[in-house]
Amino acid sequence: MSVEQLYQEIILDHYRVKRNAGLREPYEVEVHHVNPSCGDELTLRVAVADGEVTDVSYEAVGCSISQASTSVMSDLVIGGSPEHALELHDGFQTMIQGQGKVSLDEDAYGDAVAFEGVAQFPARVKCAMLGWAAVRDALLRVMAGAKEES
Amino acid sequence: MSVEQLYQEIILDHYRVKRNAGLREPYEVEVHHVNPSCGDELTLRVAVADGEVTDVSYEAVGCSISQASTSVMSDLVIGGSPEHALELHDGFQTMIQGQGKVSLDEDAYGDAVAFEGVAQFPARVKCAMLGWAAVRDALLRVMAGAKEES
Amino acid sequence: MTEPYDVEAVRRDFPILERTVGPYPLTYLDSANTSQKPRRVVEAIADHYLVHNANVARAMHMLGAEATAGFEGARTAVATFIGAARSEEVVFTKNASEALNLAAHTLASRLKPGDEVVVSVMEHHSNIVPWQLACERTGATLRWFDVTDEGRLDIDAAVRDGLVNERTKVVSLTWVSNVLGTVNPIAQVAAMAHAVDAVMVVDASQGVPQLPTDVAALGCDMLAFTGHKICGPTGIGVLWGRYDLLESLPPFLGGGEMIEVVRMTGSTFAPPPYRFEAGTQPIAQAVGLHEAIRYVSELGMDGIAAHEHDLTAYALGEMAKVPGLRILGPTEAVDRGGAIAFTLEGVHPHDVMQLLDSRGIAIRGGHHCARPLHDRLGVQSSCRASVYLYTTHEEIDRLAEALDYTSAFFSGRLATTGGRR
Amino acid sequence: MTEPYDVEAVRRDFPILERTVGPYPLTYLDSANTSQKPRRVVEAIADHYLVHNANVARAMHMLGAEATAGFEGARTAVATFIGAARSEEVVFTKNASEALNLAAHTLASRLKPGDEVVVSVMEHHSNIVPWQLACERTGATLRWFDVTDEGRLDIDAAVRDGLVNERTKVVSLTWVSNVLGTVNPIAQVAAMAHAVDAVMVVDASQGVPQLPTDVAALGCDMLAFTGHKICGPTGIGVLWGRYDLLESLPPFLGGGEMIEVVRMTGSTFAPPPYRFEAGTQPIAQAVGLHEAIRYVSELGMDGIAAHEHDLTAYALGEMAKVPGLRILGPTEAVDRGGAIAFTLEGVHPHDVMQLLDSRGIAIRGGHHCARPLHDRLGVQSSCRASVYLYTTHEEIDRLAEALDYTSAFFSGRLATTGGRR
Ligand SMILES: Cc1ncc(COP(=O)(O)O)c(C=O)c1O
Ligand SMILES: Cc1ncc(COP(=O)(O)O)c(C=O)c1O
Repeated sequence: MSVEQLYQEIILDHYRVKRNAGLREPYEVEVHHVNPSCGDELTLRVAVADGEVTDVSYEAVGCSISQASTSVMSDLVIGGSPEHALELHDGFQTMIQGQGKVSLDEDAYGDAVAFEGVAQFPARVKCAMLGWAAVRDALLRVMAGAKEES
Repeated sequence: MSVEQLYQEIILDHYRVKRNAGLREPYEVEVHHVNPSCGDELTLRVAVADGEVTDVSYEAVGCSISQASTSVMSDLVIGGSPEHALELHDGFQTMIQGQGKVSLDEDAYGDAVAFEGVAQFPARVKCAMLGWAAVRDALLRVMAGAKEES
Repeated sequence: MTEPYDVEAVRRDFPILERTVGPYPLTYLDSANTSQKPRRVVEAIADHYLVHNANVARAMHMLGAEATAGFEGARTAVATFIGAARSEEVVFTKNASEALNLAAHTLASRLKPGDEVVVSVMEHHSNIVPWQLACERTGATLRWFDVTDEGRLDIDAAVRDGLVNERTKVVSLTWVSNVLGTVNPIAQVAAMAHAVDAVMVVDASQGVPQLPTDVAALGCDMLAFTGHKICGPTGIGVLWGRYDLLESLPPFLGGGEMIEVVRMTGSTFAPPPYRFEAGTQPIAQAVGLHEAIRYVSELGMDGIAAHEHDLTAYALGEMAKVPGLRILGPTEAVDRGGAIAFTLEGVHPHDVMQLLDSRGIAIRGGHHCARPLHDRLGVQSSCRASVYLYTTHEEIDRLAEALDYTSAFFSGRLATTGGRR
Repeated sequence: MTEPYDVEAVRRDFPILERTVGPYPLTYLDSANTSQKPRRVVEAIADHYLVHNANVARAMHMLGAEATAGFEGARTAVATFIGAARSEEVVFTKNASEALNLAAHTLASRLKPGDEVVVSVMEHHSNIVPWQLACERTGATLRWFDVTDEGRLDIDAAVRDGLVNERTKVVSLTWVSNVLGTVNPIAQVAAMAHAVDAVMVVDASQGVPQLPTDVAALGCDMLAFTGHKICGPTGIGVLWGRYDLLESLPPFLGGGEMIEVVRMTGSTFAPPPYRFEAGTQPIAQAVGLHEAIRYVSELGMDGIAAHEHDLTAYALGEMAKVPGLRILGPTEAVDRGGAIAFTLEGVHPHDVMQLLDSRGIAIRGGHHCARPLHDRLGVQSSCRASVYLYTTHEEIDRLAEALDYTSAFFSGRLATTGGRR
């Protein structure tokens, strides 16, 4: 596994031009996640209306993998149902922790397929999961009916 | 160095029949010393009058080396001056810590010469010193004019 | 065990057992103090240092990834070996003592005056002093199980006296006594503790090396053991804890990777097990412990336990024949580990050790870090012979014969030079 | 140094340096994180386990005596190496973090509300969090030295603000920063501390491996360092303390041989250093540390320091040429150790590490356990390259070249496949 397979062009593109970046109103829940081993930080907001994730916005400090992964995630999640987002989370997590043995459905995951290489780099799994873990946390809070900041 | 050289007949004799054993009155100072690694304990009293150590009495729980050494020490110290006892202590300590390179003056040390073999057994040095350290402590307290129990 | 236990094959894995003391072969009967190490454990450590060495977690480069895989692989292996629900329940420490201090220090955050902590009089100092310090700091009271004259935990007296009651917050008990050999009924005591919502801590320093371990079957909430007694290296111990319990506890030592966010004005802390692992961890030691666990697992813990039981029964029988020898603790090999403490009439333990050492036999003399137990039994100190997976019946024979000789030597029945050496 | 420093000869002692990463030779520039181990250190550990292994102090038999001689010999060697007045001033711990926790925990027995503890903003978490916990427990206040924009300790501001004053009870400062490389004026700060009767603690984790150490010349009261950064094993650290200070402090962890007399109703404790050494010690690790100290002493600490100084100056020069590279800390090799932290514009440290790793170059990325310092410098994280006694100029060249490549890769100046690999 070479580093060029890790840094797919799709990933670098998302890193250079992040989708849905910047914190926006309105939102239901804001969460703040940290990767203590490297200090990466992510503040993420979700807006949900009528069973649809209408917006995901965020501000992040982090590496190319974590930033690109958050960017790709936001594109995938916006417009779907919260339940669908959680399903996507679970599938992505299974793949990324699968040490290269699990692949994603290209139709469902689009650009996220580019992260399959990350599964070969255990040290980067946390980076790729940061945004996904945050959106899951935020959506679960929305679904629990809580409007809170944390 | 064989174990038979450690356990000289003189040492075993003192172990079997301890001189000056048992706590007696009168006394100036009583001290209690412990060897924490094996739990050996020694309570020792000294009586001093007119610049002479008139009595050393003790009660001890301990191994043959520590008990015999205390017994031999008491014989050597009783009847001499406190200063002489401290000198004997220092000489004995130098020998016992000398790893077999230091020998004792037979005239001054009598039966204590039998402990020269102990210097070859670093683990037993503390045993042989227990009584000597206690008597030194006690005499220093007497000389400091303190009549106390500790 | 399907194959018969082949102790001679086992011994070939331990080069140190080929040593001699003068004309005598080394007879190592001090395994309850520390075990010897098979060659492959030593090689695993060397291989780690010479091929994979790096700091863990913090390093993302190739060596860092290899070292991290080694360290975290050891954690997973420990978890499996003791039946933990997940590897995050395994905290690495420097030894069992640190593990017990960690338990005492963090559980102390829940203690207040009037609360009670229960230990037993047969504990190792490492399962007494940390609780004394915790009680001193918090105003809680330390209470303890007594032992019967046979050296068993006196549960009847404890029930009669209401030892474990609604004030009890922690019960901490040794699984196997390092002096008496007694195997305590942990599940029963854990049930007593849980009935009053107390936390059950087990000192398994002598248990994990000797018996198959299943924390769920033991029914405890925390369990401590030490690497060097199970064919592993010095410098590593383990505290296992139920995850939800660990998660509720404050940190112990501060620094390094145990943090979440550090600001000069205050810090937040990582989830278990990292919260409790301050500074660079015993990485090579974890790798060595992993190999030790592989080694004993391949031999089979059942087979090891059976071998020890067999030897202990044999030793109890042979030692009973030595004149003036008194065994402390159960004299039958029932619910009993492989440590046999004893006194020899008229001979101080130091002297017994010394005489035995001159014949190549290594045992321990003293209070074995269990002074209160010795007080309770009315002896100032004792000797202890302890067997392990490499011990043979012939070594027990040598021990018994040397004890005969020692007894004769000090009673004057032998000339001090000569005799039947 | 009389002989010229022969780095190629030194490298032959470290088998791991022969490793390759794909087509690239391993370039290990993460020694401030942990150092590599010379073969003889690994062999000394193996020899201990396979020939002399036993528990110490407690055992009087032949192996016990040999293991005790090995362990206590290591203590004496450490004392000599750092210029301690006596070997009883050397306490073994599991790492520098435990040593600093030991210092903080025991000195906390003297702290009360209104008292102040002073550290600096450039400390490793291991010299911050223990003092935060101690202050929390006692009600004392934590204060800190700032750094100048160049990354030097801001003594002027401290004097102006009366940072060290009659309320100050402890000053704890790093000798050499693990991020900035800054060498702090310990003797000067120790004099400030002593002028107000405060205890001066030094975190020498990065100092002892790089510079000749003399605790008397440093003028401190306590000093901590860690074995694994000075060619020694993991699992061992050292706290040195003036004997009279150590003697006045309460115990830290309880259990094992740190006691004088244990009764169920209360215990008394052994004199230093044993009072602070609970449980079975890192015996084999002490033996390994001893061999590491022999090794660096034979090379000569002066020669090692000169070699590092030379390399650091060279690296600072070469790295300055990389476009977009900013060095955190002093950019001249004056009062500066061999750790060089930096950022690369537009590229996150994780990505720098990863790209460098793909070319066999091991550096560290993150906040290097010094998050408050990164906050102060206004960066979220950084990369760090660090040299040691086996590092060559050629390795610095490889680093600089790979940094060029990395910068180009992420700025899109290179195609993601191909380029000038
Ligand atoms: C300056 C400094 N202090 C303390 C430490 C902690 O050392 P250890 O991780 O061995 O406890 C380190 C290294 O990690 C360090 O660089
Ligand atoms: C029952 C028991 N508990 C605790 C310990 C302490 O283990 P360590 O010395 O490795 O901390 C020991 C062994 O010394 C032991 O036998």
